Amino acid sequence: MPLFLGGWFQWLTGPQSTFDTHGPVAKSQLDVFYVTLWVTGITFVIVVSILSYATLKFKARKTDDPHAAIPHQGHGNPLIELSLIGLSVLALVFIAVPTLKSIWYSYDIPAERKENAYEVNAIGYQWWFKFEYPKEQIDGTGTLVAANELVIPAGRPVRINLRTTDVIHSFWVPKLAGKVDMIPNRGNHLWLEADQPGYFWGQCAEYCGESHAVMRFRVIALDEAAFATWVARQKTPARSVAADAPVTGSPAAPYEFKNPGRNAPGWSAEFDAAPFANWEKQQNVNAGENPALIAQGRQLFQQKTCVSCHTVRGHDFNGTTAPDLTRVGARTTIAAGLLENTPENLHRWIVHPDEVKPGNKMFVGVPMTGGTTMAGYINLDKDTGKPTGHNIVINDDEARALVSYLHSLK
Amino acid sequence: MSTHAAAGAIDHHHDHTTTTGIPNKKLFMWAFLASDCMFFGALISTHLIYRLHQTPNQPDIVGLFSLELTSFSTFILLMSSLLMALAVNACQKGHVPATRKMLLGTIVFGLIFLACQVYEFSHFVHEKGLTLSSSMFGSTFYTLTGTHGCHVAIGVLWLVLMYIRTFKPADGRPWILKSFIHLLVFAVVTVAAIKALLGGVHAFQEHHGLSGEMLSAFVHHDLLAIGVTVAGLIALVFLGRDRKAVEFGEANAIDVESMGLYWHFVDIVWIIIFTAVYLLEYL
Amino acid sequence: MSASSSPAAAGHGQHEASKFHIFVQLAMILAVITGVEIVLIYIPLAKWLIVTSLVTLSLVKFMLVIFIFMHLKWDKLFCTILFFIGLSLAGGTVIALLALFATEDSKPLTTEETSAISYNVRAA
Amino acid sequence: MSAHAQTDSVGHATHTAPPAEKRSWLLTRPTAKTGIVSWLTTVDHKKIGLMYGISALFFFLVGGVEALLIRLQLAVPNNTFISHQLYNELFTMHATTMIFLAVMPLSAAFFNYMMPLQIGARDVAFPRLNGFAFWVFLAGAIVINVGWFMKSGAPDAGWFGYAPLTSKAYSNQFTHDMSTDLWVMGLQILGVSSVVGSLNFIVTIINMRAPGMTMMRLPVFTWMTLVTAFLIILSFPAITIALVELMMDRSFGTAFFDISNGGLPILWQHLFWIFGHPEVYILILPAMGIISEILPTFSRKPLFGYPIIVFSGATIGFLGFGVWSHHMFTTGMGTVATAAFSLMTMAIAVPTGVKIFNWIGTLWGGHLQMRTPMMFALGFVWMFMMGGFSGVMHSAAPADAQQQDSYFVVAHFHYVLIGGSVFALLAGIHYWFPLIFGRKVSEFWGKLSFWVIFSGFNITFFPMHFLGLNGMPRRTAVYDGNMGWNDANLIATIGALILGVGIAIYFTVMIYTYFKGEKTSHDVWDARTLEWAVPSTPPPEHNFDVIPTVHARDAYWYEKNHQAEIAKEQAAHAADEASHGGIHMPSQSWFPIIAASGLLTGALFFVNHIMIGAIAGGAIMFLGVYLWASEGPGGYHIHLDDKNHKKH
Ligand code: HEA
Ligand code: HEA
Ligand code: HEC
Ligand code: CUA
Ligand SMILES: [Cu+2]
Repeated sequence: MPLFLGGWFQWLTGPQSTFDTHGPVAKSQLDVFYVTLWVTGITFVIVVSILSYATLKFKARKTDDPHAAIPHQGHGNPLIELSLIGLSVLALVFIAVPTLKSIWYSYDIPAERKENAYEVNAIGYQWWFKFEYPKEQIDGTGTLVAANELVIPAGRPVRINLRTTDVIHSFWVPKLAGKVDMIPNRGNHLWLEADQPGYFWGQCAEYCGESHAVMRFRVIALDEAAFATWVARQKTPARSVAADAPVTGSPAAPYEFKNPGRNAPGWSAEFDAAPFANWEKQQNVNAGENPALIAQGRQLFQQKTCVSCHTVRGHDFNGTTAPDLTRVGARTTIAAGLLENTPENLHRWIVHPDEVKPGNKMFVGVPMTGGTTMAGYINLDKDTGKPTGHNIVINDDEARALVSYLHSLK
Repeated sequence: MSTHAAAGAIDHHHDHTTTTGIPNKKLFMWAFLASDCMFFGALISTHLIYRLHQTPNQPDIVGLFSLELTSFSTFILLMSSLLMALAVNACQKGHVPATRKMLLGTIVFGLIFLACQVYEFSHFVHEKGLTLSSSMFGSTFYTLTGTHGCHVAIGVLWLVLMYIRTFKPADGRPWILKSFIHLLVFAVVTVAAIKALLGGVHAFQEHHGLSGEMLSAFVHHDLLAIGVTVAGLIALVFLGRDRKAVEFGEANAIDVESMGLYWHFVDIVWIIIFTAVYLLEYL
Repeated sequence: MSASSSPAAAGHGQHEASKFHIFVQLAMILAVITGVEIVLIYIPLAKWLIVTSLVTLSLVKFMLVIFIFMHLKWDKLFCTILFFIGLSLAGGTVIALLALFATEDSKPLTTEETSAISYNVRAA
Repeated sequence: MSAHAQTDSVGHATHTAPPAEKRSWLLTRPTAKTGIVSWLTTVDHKKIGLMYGISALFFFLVGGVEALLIRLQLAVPNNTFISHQLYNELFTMHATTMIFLAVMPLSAAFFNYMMPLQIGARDVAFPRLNGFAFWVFLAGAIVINVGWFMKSGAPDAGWFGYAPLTSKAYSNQFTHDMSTDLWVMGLQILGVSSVVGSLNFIVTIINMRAPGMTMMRLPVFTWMTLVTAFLIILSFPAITIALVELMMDRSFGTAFFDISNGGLPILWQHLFWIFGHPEVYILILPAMGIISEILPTFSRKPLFGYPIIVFSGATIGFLGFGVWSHHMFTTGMGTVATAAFSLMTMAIAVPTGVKIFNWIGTLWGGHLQMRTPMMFALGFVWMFMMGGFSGVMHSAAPADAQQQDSYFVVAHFHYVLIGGSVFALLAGIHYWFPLIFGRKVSEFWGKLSFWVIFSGFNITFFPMHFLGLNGMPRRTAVYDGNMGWNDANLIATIGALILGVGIAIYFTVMIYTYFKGEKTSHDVWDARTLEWAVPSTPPPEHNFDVIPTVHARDAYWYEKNHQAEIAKEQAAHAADEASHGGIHMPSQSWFPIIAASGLLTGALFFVNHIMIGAIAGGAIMFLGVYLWASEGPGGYHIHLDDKNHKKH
């Protein structure tokens, strides 16, 4: 076992550990868990001790003689039985009381703190999350929208309205709060609060189809000032780099892409070491941008019909069926929390989304009300589900341009 | 160890020698009905839940219903229950001919009920535009009442089989083919009669009442159905005039009785549906 | 009358004849109750009152049928118990479901609320 | 009271045999006692039980192989051994197979084989219906699994198939796909089988008991059979309706779970779990029954607190109908509903605890014989208790908000399902093997398989508690390597392989024993209940030469201690029976399997949208039932004196 001992600590403190709570809701739920753990643990130790004692004490030594002395044929003892029932009930009362308290506590923000609460909407899609900020209205466009990374103020209760457009998903950020499902036609909500600024892992926790396993997201909690800055920044249109510069010739290639294996991890150890700092770094404009390449990417974004699904606010790209990309460059992840947002990964994603996330709607198209489909990378035969042709093929040069463009969107 | 085939009906270890004194078949049926309660409970819950929530495209429900028709078919079902009870009664006394009559009566009432339902459904679909998919109400209404209708239909089939069985000859002559013909005639008559009946109702409505005109239109339009019905009825009478000794008797009362339990249960389910699905809408 | 098929009825020979009448009378009573129900819905009384009486009347009909037409009254008690296990569980489940769906948390979203997010809901 | 005293009130009118019958060939009853026909037409509860058992064990291996594939995929992070799609099919089919095609039918195998013996009956109340239930089960199993061999693949919506993922729009949108239809259809058919079988068991237990076998003398296994049968007939209708509604949505355009028409997917969850929770008790109660037989036998002591064990079993069954929403704590039910279901769920720990305590009470002061069945039984008590405790942790709704749909749940239910149900069933196989086959499994190999299974099981599933609490969601085909889940997953996979080896040893030993095992005297274990009172092992077709008369709770134990008295009584009854025409046995029949094959045909055509075929299937089924009714119950008599086969 020494092989594993080093990792033992990790067994309880992973990025989605429910033991390592960072907010009052998760804390209250953990406390209830500890109560259940203690009560059942003690009961277990007692019962198992008696069981073992009985097993060892009354074990027949001569197994091969079935007709050894026959024990007393006792039938039971009502007094013992009743008192054990009484004890079990008592043990359960110990669990029930904190359970009830926490049910009410975790259901909604305490009345005295409602004033101060912040509100967001989280909407589940197969297989990504959209976040709306109803409190932040942008002139001319409406509600501020983000995708896959939810930024919230720390130290403030946040009420999250949970909605879905297709099937059932579930919103789960273990360090901040237990999960609540997003169910069609149902107005669910949840509340959570991050005690401190931080970076938290989340995951869809209800089986929602082929790529359920890779439907993830992040929550970033910022202190009041940073949050205000972030919001102000978000409200502005997308960043333009040399938008008017004419594109001439073949642009220089800043990135070298190798084809990673399908099972290559989507994250790096450096990132893991300081995720929050990395998020902050990601907000800054990249050094050494190539305006020509970016401009070409912007054009390709139109030509390759990315625009039919994606919005880049301010660049006249207003598709609504896919993650908003207005600040995609400032996110730490792409493809719904799956890959770290590096040029290599972005390349991997936009060239072969299906290899990263099988069945994803960017690849096979987004079904629309009325039975039509917004075409994705390929077309599928309605009868057999077999691919019948490609709409979008992106070669390495185009990918470079697109990556440059998307990464400039901070 | 020797074995010898014993004659068909001996089943003393299976029906009468029971620990509780309750015949196995009766116990089976009551247990099944307990289970069926959950079945209809789930269906009725579905209907009521969707009725208590607003759903899109909901039709004008009261405008849809015809209380006269539904009360009529409720009444019919109640009467069929009476006849069923009497059939059991007659069979327990060993009166096979009386049993047959009561069974036939039950069958006829059951069929009238089904015809009413067919009429109601086709009326809703064609005139009121309520279909399975037009609204949630359509889905739950048709599924609930349709499932009940299926229960009635199965009941009628069972009754018919029981009726035919009362003719099984006592002397052990092969009979299976004849029974099958009997069944076929029943099936044909049923379909033809329902068609003729619906045609009659249609003509009645078209021509606003009973009149010469209406009759001629009816006969003209549904001649085939009427003809087949009449011919089939004659065949049934003929088939039913078998006076030879039959195997059926008191011993089969338990079969009739358990069938009766099923039939009455279907009836009480309708009592609930009548209140929960129809009457409550009028408030 | 023979007891051979219905042991529970054994020894009730003299009542057999009158069962016919019981059945017929019951049918009449049921018809009358149904009539009353139909009239009831048109009477301008408080809604809860009418609903309660409709439910009660249906229950009365229900019980009359199972106890008389279906012989429970004359059969072994066990049949009644057996059926009532199913009936009460089913009744309880229906009531629990209706209650669960009646709570505020179970109110479905209003049309505006859904349409705000429904632009890519597939038409089923 | 003799068996025939009871018949008095029902008269003997039917005993006057009608004239010798002339039957058309169609209605001639098959009489083969060996060979394939004897199996296809059997109405013998023992043969049917064996067929259930063998099919269930086959499907257990299938489900186990599916589980091993799942574990191999999860052995390392970001594995590409299996695609997401296949993985989803695997866990759906693994669960469906294990629950509906392995554990339930294995319990049904014991119900069939043991229950009539335990109550001293010659067969179940409706022998042909019993055969029908088995063939329908097989039809359902085929329908569910046939997807593996078709282009559309196996069902992939999870074993509880939450709407609207099962709607046409999200599963199998393509016309050629029908895996979800297969799932819907297969489960409906399995429901028919279970309900029909259970009705039969209910009638049998209530009506076919040997003289003197009062309800409070029934062996606990029979009691649990009864409670389970009630759970089945009362819970399956809920899922049947849910499936019917889903089928209507998929095939006839209704809107039950269609969101744009106001459908409420949450309704599916309610209907499913109204069935689903009682279902988990359907899986565990038979197991508890088996344990309640084994522990007294090997402690050589009566069950401690028999009445309260019986009563708590019934209470568990009853309470089981009031807790379904504990699977829905995260669906936003609101505070009051959540609290109510939370408390109700905790309440179930009490009657379950009662059982545990009484089992320990049974051991106390006993003379414990550590034979293989006893090892598995003790393993059950430990492991089930652990699973029960994690169940109680789930029942605290706030804690469950962090556990639901995580590997903590996976750990919980495998502890109760494997540590519970499967351990008990494996114990039962060992325990009754000598009765069924007249041979005994070697103690060494039996114990070895127990220890390998026991350790493999714990190595697999104990780490999953940590995985869950460390945030690993279930039903995920891949996970990242930076989440702290790698070690535990690898250990679990190694454990699963060890478990697989254990199971392989277990089955190899069983098969070896069947052919070459040591022959045993009958009543090897010095057992207590009536099934061991059969005249020979394996038991003869007619079970008992003379229907036993029961004088005490552990009927056979009593018999063994009052031999003279019993012998006299039996002689009298034997004479009585002989004067009555001998031992009456039900005739075999072709029609149960014919009717079931109609159902299978119809179902397969229906999911392929070939309505003509569906109707044809229905017609075959109708014909089967029609001829079934026409051939009458039949029956023949066995006269024991003709062959001195009787044991004195
Ligand atoms: C054999 C099947 C079986 C059994 C017996 C149980 C038994 C119990 N189960 Fe389990 N359960 C499942 C099979 C089973 N379960 C399955 C398959 C699922 C998952 C379904 C899915 O999602 O796929 C599930 C899921 C499940 C959930 C939902 C989790 C979630 O998805 O969020 C919950 C929540 O309350 C729960 C609770 C319980 C409880 C309280 C018991 C109790 O009955 C346990 C009682 C036993 C004991 C407590 C131990 C002995 C008692 C004592 C020694 C007395 C003293 C004890 C105390 C005072 C505490 N179970
Ligand atoms: C009675 C029920 C039962 C049983 C017995 C099992 C047995 C096992 N289960 Fe099961 N499991 C469920 C019921 C059950 N499971 C359910 C209900 C789910 C939820 C599904 C869902 O989410 O929808 C689930 C889900 C589930 C998961 C989670 C999947 C996920 O959420 O992504 C996992 C993962 O490890 C798993 C593993 C196992 C393992 C390793 C076994 C082992 O115990 C298996 C042991 C058996 C063997 C190892 C077979 C050995 C066979 C051989 C050696 C023979 C080889 C022979 C030939 C090739 C001829 N199961
Ligand atoms: C058919 C609609 C569609 C088209 C066309 C489309 N996308 Fe997407 N895109 C999606 C969807 C849906 C997702 C979310 C996929 C997921 O995570 O499951 C997505 C995700 C992304 C993401 C990751 C966003 C995030 O925050 O995780 C990027 C980047 C992206 N698309 C870029 C592009 C580019 C570049 C193109 C054109 C070459 C393009 N998309 C074309 C639908 C589309
Ligand atoms: Cu969304 Cu799982
Ligand atoms: Cu449960």
